[in-house]
Amino acid sequence: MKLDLLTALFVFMLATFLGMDIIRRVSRLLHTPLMSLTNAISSIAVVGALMLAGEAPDRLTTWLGALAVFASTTNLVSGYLITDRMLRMFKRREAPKS
Amino acid sequence: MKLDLLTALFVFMLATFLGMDIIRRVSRLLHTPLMSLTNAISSIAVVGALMLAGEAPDRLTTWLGALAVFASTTNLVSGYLITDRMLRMFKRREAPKS
Amino acid sequence: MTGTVTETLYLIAAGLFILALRWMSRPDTARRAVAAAVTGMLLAVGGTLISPEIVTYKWIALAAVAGIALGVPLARVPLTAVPERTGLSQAFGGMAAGLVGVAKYYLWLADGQLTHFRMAVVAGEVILGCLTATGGLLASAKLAEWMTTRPITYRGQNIVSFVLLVVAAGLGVWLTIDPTQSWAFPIVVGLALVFGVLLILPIGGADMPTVISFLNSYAGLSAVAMGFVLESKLLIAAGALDGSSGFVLSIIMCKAMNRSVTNVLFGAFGSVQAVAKRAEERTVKSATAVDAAELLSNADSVVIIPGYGMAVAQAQHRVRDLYDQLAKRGVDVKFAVHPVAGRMPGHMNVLLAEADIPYDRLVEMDDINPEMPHVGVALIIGANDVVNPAARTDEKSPIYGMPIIDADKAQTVIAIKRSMNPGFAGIENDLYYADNTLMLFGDAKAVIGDVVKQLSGEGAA
Amino acid sequence: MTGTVTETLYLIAAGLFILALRWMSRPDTARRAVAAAVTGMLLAVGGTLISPEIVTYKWIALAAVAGIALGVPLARVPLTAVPERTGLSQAFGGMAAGLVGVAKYYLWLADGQLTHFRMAVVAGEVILGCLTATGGLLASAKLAEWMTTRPITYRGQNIVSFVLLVVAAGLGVWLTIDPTQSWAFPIVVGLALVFGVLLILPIGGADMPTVISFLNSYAGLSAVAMGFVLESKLLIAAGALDGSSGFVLSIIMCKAMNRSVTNVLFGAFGSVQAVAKRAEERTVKSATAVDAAELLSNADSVVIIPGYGMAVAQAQHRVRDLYDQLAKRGVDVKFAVHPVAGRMPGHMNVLLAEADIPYDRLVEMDDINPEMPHVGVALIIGANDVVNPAARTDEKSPIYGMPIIDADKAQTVIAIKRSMNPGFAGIENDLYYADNTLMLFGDAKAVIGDVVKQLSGEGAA
Ligand SMILES: NC(=O)c1ccc[n+]([C@@H]2O[C@H](COP(=O)([O-])OP(=O)(O)OC[C@H]3O[C@@H](n4cnc5c(N)ncnc54)[C@H](OP(=O)(O)O)[C@@H]3O)[C@@H](O)[C@H]2O)c1
Ligand SMILES: NC(=O)c1ccc[n+]([C@@H]2O[C@H](COP(=O)([O-])OP(=O)(O)OC[C@H]3O[C@@H](n4cnc5c(N)ncnc54)[C@H](OP(=O)(O)O)[C@@H]3O)[C@@H](O)[C@H]2O)c1
Repeated sequence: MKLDLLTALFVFMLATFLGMDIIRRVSRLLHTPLMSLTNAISSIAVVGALMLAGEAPDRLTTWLGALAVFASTTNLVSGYLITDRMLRMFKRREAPKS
Repeated sequence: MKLDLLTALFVFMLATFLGMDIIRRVSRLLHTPLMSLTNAISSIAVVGALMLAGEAPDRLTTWLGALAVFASTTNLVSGYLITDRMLRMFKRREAPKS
Repeated sequence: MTGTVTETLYLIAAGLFILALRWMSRPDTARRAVAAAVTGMLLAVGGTLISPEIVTYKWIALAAVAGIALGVPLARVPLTAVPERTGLSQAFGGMAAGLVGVAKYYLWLADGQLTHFRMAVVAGEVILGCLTATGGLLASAKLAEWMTTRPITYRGQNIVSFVLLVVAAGLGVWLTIDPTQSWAFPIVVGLALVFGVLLILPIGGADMPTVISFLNSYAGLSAVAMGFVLESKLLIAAGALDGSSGFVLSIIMCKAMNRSVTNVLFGAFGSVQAVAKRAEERTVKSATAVDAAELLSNADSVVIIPGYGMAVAQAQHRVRDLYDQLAKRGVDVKFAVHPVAGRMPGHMNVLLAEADIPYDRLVEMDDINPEMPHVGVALIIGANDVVNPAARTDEKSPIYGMPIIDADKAQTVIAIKRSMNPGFAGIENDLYYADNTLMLFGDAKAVIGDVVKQLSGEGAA
Repeated sequence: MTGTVTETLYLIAAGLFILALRWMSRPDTARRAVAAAVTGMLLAVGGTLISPEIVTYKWIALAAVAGIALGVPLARVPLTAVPERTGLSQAFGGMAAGLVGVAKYYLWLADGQLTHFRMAVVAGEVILGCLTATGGLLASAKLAEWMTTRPITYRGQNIVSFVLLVVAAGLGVWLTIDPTQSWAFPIVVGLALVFGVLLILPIGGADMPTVISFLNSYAGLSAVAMGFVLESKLLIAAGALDGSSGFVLSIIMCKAMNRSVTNVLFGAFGSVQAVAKRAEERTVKSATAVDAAELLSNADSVVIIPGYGMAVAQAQHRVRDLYDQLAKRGVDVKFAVHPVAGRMPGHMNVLLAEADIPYDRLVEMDDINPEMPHVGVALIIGANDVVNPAARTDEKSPIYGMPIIDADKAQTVIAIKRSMNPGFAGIENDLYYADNTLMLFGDAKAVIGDVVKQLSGEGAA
């Protein structure tokens, strides 16, 4: 499944427009968790790192790959956990009162 | 530039989400011209029809292609012209008054 | 299939289409939207024409000239005919997709290149294209009233249509498994054409606007299917934009009518027998053009509520005259446009815009309703269901729950219609029997003409 | 590079990411957003792990365990440390992209597969990744106040940075033309790393929030570049979503500060020398916690305006106690959150949410301003620029034109801060000298604690 440059650009363009349109609608209330969520999503880079560390063609590549896996996993784990933690705090009203 | 199925689906998915997000924001005022504009845009089918009519591998294909070119060109021309005609009517205020 | 230059032009074209839709969201950027879309189209067509596979321009030129010859007059139809033009254009879009699909099928069949995958996408393209073609034509005919706008129904209709679709799809699947069974292909085409007709027959004239949006969605999907067949990202992207926009529009309309999508498509709702009989028994206050002119010119504020009847009577220019007369007298005139008033989404806005009524005078339902109790006169022109208070109060009413314009809350209501006949939903409207309502019977165009004459002083002569 | 199953999983993952962002737009669907994004991530990782190219899981497992070991504690930081965590996470994202780029470069170089195209995208990936890595680290350090938050500037700074970037890009272009010049590659890496530092050095602490959004955008773009290198649609799509969202957020913030993007990135605005000298000469009304408690409990309505100082003092839980005390007395308490108050976009909202303040009590600037003249007490907690009326009136002021919360229009203003020192913009605030303003000096957390003690009756003991 080779991806030619123009198709890649096509995907890039569509996703960029989409991102802009979606984000513009996000309530200001949620800008901080939004940022940590998009951050976590961009840790999808882990996919590329996994291939490198797993194909293991030579020592250098394996090491660089493993380091990249480490960096992205950190991002991924902390990004999702903290987003969820923040969102759990947003409550419309407290149960006891009103 | 072959396009494999999954890439095609990728493009389809992105464009569908994008279309939904954009249209939801369109002012109700403009729903009719919006419909004629999207209609005109979908006359992009002319591109496929042109290839058929121009490659002319055999009589049947050429004829079907030419018919398709005719249908899409009609769409294209009338769609853009009428959209523009409608939009020209939308005026915020009249120049003389207020 | 095409070179790098062509593909680059296609990429730019897709970007321009997206920008066009984005710019379409506000009236002040909308004109730019058309320019962007046209540029995109020109680039795409140009990119195609320069590709080396094209060996002859003869047929292209001929077909294009014919297309322009038909397209230009089609763009000049009166604006009341926009709905039927839209239906026609969807039919043409579906037709183009269907034709390309058929041509590709026979081409690949002859070359022995008809893989399973290709057969599957061609079948999809042909079915979608053909049903859109006949469906669009029929919808257009109903909207133009070239045929009855009543729902044409018979027992077991939904089952027949469904079976037909299943057979067509089944044959498509079979062809995919064994693409050499070429005898089945014309049958698929035929069934799809028939299915398009059956899909539209049971739908009544007043539901056509929603159907038109759905057909928009089908036309877009046909283009997508063509994109899969021709392996073109541009077709897929542009088609998907069209397809999703049609879908979102239909959903918006269904919500504004408080009906479900399935109810619109398969419900054959609003049959005529539902008309209530007791209409004559209650008293109605009838007024003359002179009374109306008097009331309107003495009001502080007037809200005009146009409906389907104004579109049918093509009364928009008279309405404009009325607006001028009242504005001259210092009356604050606004237009309250219900989302499903008229014959297609946003149609009232275009008609009023055609009559040069500035669009900042058009107020959406949600914004005008809180103001209604302070309004002097609500002038209803050929609207009925969209101002029926039963939607708010009568749980048994078929329109219960549909958001309406609260005309009944205005100090005085003047309603222009030809008779006491009900509107699309076939139910009575208590508003017309209310104490503060005056009926002004007659054709909207004629009646408003009379009122304007009174106001301009001609009537007195 | 990968099989059909993997590609299908990638497609679904991309769809889930899009849904996640859409659901993130409202608090009531936001939790679902995280679930969707996590599912997408698991599918993508799973799809990668099953692909046949992967021959050993040893290093992967090791690195993943280490990543989890660091990631879990990083997610447990106090919420006031969210900005620096974000910076760190961007640094890690950039690092991953940079490392993959470097590895791919040497791999292709050894195999002789380094085409011009590949070299170009690898250069792009490495430059973007490396500058994001060091930039993110530095931003994080500034936000955590591990180093001075003052802008570090020197003459000709912008020129030096610019030359550096041009040299790096130029070397990248040269490598693209002649990919065998492998000595230049480490230099590109080094220059990109240095450039990341230079980019952040001149930016002051209070501008960091905007910079953090920009870095988000760069981190996304690094992922896009990695997608181009690895020919992965998923990486391109997910990266582009991240990239564009960071960009849109930065624009939103710049607009809320009425500053241009270039001014934030290259302006080194708000230097300390701008502090006005005449501060001491004017009279200020100072109040005690007792006075404040009295005023607040007697007011009909109180609007609390939190700012950077509340975040620094970590006073949100005390603010919550205050809210409870006042609500118990029937006072209508609202929170007016300025978009650029706090240390990153939306940060005030998260802090207040952390203290369990229901989010429907948080009102946006545009909604609260029309109400301000009817408000009894405006309680400003560690905010300054966002309530400075000079933004409305003084054309010469550096913040002129920035939208502010109209605290000055409230009947009484109580402002909590430690001194008469100015805020980020380094300018005096006339509001604090106004007749209806009472200053309550001290650390926000301590002062509010005192007020709460008064209200709860403990203070009297
Ligand atoms: N717009 C859309 O997109 C859309 C889509 C689907 C369904 N619908 C449905 O269509 C209906 C639209 O509501 P509506 O209030 O606009 O229309 P309506 O309820 O159908 O009422 C239209 C009224 O106009 C009067 N009329 C017809 N011709 C006239 C003429 N020449 N001069 C004066 N009056 C005339 C009719 O009464 P007389 O016969 O007594 O004159 C009729 O009562 C709703 O029920 C809606 O759910 C609309
Ligand atoms: N939030 C963002 O995303 C963002 C991004 C870029 C720029 N900015 C800029 O940052 C500024 C934000 O405005 P702002 O009103 O929130 O903050 P500000 O104008 O910087 O003022 C903060 C005030 O808090 C006080 N303070 C500091 N520590 C305190 C403590 N422990 N207890 C009590 N008070 C304390 C300070 O006065 P004392 O020293 O006298 O106590 C200071 O005057 C704006 O100029 C904005 O343009 C914000």
